[in-house]
Amino acid sequence: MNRTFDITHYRGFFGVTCLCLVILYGPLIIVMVYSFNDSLSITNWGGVSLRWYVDIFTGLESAKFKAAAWNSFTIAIMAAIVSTIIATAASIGMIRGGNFKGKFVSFALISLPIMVPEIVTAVATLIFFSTIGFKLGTLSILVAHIVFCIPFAYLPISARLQGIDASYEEAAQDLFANRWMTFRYVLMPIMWPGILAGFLLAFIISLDDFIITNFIKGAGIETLPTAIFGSVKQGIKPNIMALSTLLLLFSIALVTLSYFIGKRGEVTQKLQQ
Amino acid sequence: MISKAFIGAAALALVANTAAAEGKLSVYHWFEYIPAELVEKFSKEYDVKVTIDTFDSNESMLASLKAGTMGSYDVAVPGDYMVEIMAGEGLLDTIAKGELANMANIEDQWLNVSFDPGRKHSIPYQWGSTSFSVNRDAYSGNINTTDILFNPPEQLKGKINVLDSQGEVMAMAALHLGIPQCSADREQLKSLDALLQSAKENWASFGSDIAKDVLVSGDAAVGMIWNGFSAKARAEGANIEYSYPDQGYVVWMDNVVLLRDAPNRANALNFMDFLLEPENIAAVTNYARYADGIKGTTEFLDAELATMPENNPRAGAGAGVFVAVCDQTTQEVYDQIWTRLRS
Amino acid sequence: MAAGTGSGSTVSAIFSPVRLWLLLPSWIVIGFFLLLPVLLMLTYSFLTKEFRGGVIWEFSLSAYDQFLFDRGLFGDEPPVIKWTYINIFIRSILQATGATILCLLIGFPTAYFIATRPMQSRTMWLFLITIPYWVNLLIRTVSMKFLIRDTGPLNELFLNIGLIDAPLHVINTNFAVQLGLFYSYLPFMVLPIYASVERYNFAFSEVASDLYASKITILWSIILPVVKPGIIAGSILVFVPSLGAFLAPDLLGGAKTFMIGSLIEDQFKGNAGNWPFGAAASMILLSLVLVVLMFYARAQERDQT
Amino acid sequence: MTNAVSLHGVRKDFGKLTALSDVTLEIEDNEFFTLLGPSGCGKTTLLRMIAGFENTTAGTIHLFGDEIEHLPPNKRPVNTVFQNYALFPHMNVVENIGFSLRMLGWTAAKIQARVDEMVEMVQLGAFVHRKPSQISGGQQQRVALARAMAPRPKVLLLDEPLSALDLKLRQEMRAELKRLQRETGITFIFVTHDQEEALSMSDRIAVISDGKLQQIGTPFEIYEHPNNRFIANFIGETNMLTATVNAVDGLHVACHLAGGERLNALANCQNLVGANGVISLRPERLSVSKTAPTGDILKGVLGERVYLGTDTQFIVKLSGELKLKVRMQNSIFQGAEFKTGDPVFVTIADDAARFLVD
Repeated sequence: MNRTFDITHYRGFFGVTCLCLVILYGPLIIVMVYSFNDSLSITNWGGVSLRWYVDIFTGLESAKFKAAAWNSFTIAIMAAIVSTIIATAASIGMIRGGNFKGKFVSFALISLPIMVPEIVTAVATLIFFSTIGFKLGTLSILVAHIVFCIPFAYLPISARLQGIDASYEEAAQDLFANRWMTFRYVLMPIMWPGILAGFLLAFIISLDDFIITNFIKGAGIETLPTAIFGSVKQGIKPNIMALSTLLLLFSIALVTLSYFIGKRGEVTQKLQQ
Repeated sequence: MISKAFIGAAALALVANTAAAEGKLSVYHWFEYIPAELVEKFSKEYDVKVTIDTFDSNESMLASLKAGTMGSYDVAVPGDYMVEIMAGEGLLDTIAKGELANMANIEDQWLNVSFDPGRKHSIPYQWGSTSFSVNRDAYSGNINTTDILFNPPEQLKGKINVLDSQGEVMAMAALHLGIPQCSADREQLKSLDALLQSAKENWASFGSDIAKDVLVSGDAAVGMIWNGFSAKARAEGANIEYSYPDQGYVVWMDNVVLLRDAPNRANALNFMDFLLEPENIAAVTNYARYADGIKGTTEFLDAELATMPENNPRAGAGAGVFVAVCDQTTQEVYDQIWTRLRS
Repeated sequence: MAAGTGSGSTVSAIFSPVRLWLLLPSWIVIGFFLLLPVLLMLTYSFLTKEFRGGVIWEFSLSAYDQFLFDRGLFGDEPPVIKWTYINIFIRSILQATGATILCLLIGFPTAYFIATRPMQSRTMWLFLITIPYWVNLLIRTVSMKFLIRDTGPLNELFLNIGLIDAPLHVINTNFAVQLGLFYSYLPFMVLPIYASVERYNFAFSEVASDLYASKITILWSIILPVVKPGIIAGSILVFVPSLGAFLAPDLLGGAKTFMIGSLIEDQFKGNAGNWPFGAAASMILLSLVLVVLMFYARAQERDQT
Repeated sequence: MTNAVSLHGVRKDFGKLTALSDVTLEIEDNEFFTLLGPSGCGKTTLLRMIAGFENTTAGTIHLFGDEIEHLPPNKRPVNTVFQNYALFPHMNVVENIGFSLRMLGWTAAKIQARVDEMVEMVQLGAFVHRKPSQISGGQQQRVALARAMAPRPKVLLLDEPLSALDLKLRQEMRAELKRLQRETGITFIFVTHDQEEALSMSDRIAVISDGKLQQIGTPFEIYEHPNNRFIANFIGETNMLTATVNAVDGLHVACHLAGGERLNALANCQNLVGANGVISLRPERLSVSKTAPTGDILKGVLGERVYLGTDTQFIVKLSGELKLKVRMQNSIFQGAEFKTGDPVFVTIADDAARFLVD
């Protein structure tokens, strides 16, 4: 680009952006590279190998990782499904419910899980479960995850719904669709990109959670983050790097997917206007 | 539709997880303290699915159990003084006479111990010592003194990792000062507090789980550590030496205890009996590099274990002492000192 | 926000009659499993600690007393203000502030740069910035720990190219924690600032330039005030989670000195086992966050009017 | 015969705001009925009340004699063409048109047949499998029409359906709408703020302003005999001259203007001598001449003239500050000899002057 004088341009900002990307990606790339290290030690380079990837699936800790992965994914999927359903209903209630008394309070309540620091949520949930005698286990993790996933699912869903003109619903109703049909055949398909984005966000957030899970997980139950934390507490081992790389690739695949879904939704929305 | 099937499967898995455990055993164990092969062996032999959660200090195990995981675990592996505390808190189940077939395998000296008279709740697991190791590349001077921890020479300042374990740190400090543990004497308690406050300045980090790694990676030059763990660190390439200081060191015994409200009590007892078999406990010893308290293990043990410097206190070293259990008043002051140290 | 032509209405008569039923699930779930627990936690902070963990259901102010006052080792001296915990909070606030400033220093130019790209490449840049956020926070923190170890790749690289003579000691320092927090929450700073700069009308810059303002003056006295809401929003989004962060201090700070997060954790999972105190510390943290959020809401309201 | 729609004393409040008050009107079957008014006058609200999207604060709405107030929109045999069409973006043309039939539980074969019929009717053959975003605005309009008419509504409601189209297309669609209405015999209730649209298509027009019904009548009545000053002003162009009544003969009044000129006019209601009001004069019903003709005349001085293609518009200054707009067709009138400043006579066509009292 040849700029003689560009008022929007500040020298050095491009450099900072590059620095920013280096900082963001540097550690991840290093971990990726070292996950192929054919050496017991994490400090020395011993050539390229896939041994640590093999190790995750067949090594001593493989059973633990498999169980943790299974727990993580089942909990994340169920938490994401339930919280997405609740958040979708809440979005319609908030965005399409008109003005009502307590709307702000309702919004505050829905966003409460985002506003309360995670460690506080963890403490409060632990105290609560222990007081009512709720047995800590997979179910306790699932319930807690559903709670804090709701606002994360709510945000993209309600943003999408806000951009949808209410006349679609009126048209559907005018054309003899009842409330459920209106939702099922008209509103939901148009909201779909938002719902999907909300689901993915909730899924990732659940998959990502460490603090709350660590507080309220029951005996013998690990999710991937707690299992990884347990391992890295004693020092970073090469198999953890391999596992991290796999998770990292999974996350990137998921976010790329959601990016393209979002883009498609955006395009159709734009075309309508 | 695929997703529906998947949800169904996931729901089923959750239910299965929370359903009453048949053929299961839930162990609350120290980290890196049991070889996976041995767990596998038990699992196969008794057709029991074993899950192991780990902790990194006696105190945190107690806290976690009291925070709602009691009733989910069958057995735990507390240290000596913690057995006494847990028994006092009513967290332990009693093993009736005859419930463990291999009770007779326990070495006599570990049969009737002060922290569990008559072995009503526990069996021996491993015993060893707590002291510290020094990287010989970083420091070549005299390491036979607790000054290394509490009053370190210049080149070791800021390169010390200390176990995040209240009982052992307080006991070492008391040894350093030459005062009795759980002393109720105000002046002695004050000097204990002052010692730890001043020593903290020179410490880099607190951590039990990282104790080995920081020595291997070189992140720390001195590490308060258990003897077997130190041996493992040395085996992994750290040029370190384990110290048996003149002032004395901490001796401990970890024990497998039967927890109250164990969901799989029968399997727990099977597991304990399993660990009383010389061949099995020897596998633990070979892995953890400490010593067991079971008769007849010698033939199964690595020969090296007997001669390892970590397992053989040098002549002239101070005496090894167990961590004492204090009365509530003193313990509360201890807690106060510890809190001041850790925050 | 309400897009669309025509009526532009987003209120549909069809769903408002059932809005209560639509909102009820979220109210119940969050109310029962979060609001109620928080209230219970508040109650716990006024209970008596049981020796060796647990609580006794007896009213007591000792948790807050322990937080604020030093009554000596034996609890019988006259109370003086105790700085231990206050310092932990101040330290956490400073750490969070440090992380926020770091995020701002790197995040603002980045956000500005992205917002001044051509339309098509903006999404690509944003995508690049946000991808790492989707990677597990634990993995990111561990990666950072691995990278900055004394014997880690970064030090090795610097030693090899002769940039330094001795390894830089970063791990287990305050800076490491700030770096970790910065790394955890950077996208939270970039995105709101980007949104603000994108809305900024560059005609202002042109007018100012026409009126003899230098570029630095334009940046400082025209762009910054206009995009201030984005900067405030970004700062809040970084500051608040940093305040109660657990992973970065624990893994990168060496856990030698407590931060709020690890202090609280220690009361429940660690050695301390003092539930009322943990609950009280949580309440204080929560109040702190709510104050910040209220300040933010106020600022936003002021900006809008 | 029952009327298609009867509104009686209908009122709508939004909080403290009154959007509509006391609307009573009868819409006949097979009628092309237009609700005309400036934006915000309440016409759309009225339409939405008939459709069922808004409930009434007071009054009753009957559809072919049946009270429909309690029915939700999906139970009312009326359909709506929305201003922005509200075509479902995720469905193609066929699915959009067949939507209501699917909701009504028709069989696939019957739906197919009806959709084909509708596609034929609105001439959309080539686009049936396209999504709304892939067709032009005019085509979208046709889909919206076909979709609303597919279930054979008794009454079709159209909410400014042409406002999103450009001028040319709009004029085309007017004819098209008129044709569809004639062919199907469905009662159309058409909402618009465009008086030209209203005049050209409607059988009858109801003019609404400020939430009140101002006048109902055929386009001719509304235009030629506006009931009040608002309508005269809103529909078409007019000259408004303040006047006082001198003599009364039924609805015929003799008045004098502020400048003393005398005029005869038709009043909108019974008046007494001395009543004040305005006289509305449509510019195209006036003509200028240099010589004094017979009949009602006004004298003035020619002001500026504007050439408008088909017409020429003159401003005639009367006594005082009064100005008159006069429009004359260029095809029958050559205005070349008129120059600014010339004294002229203004002739008023028979019955062209309306005396309006507010």
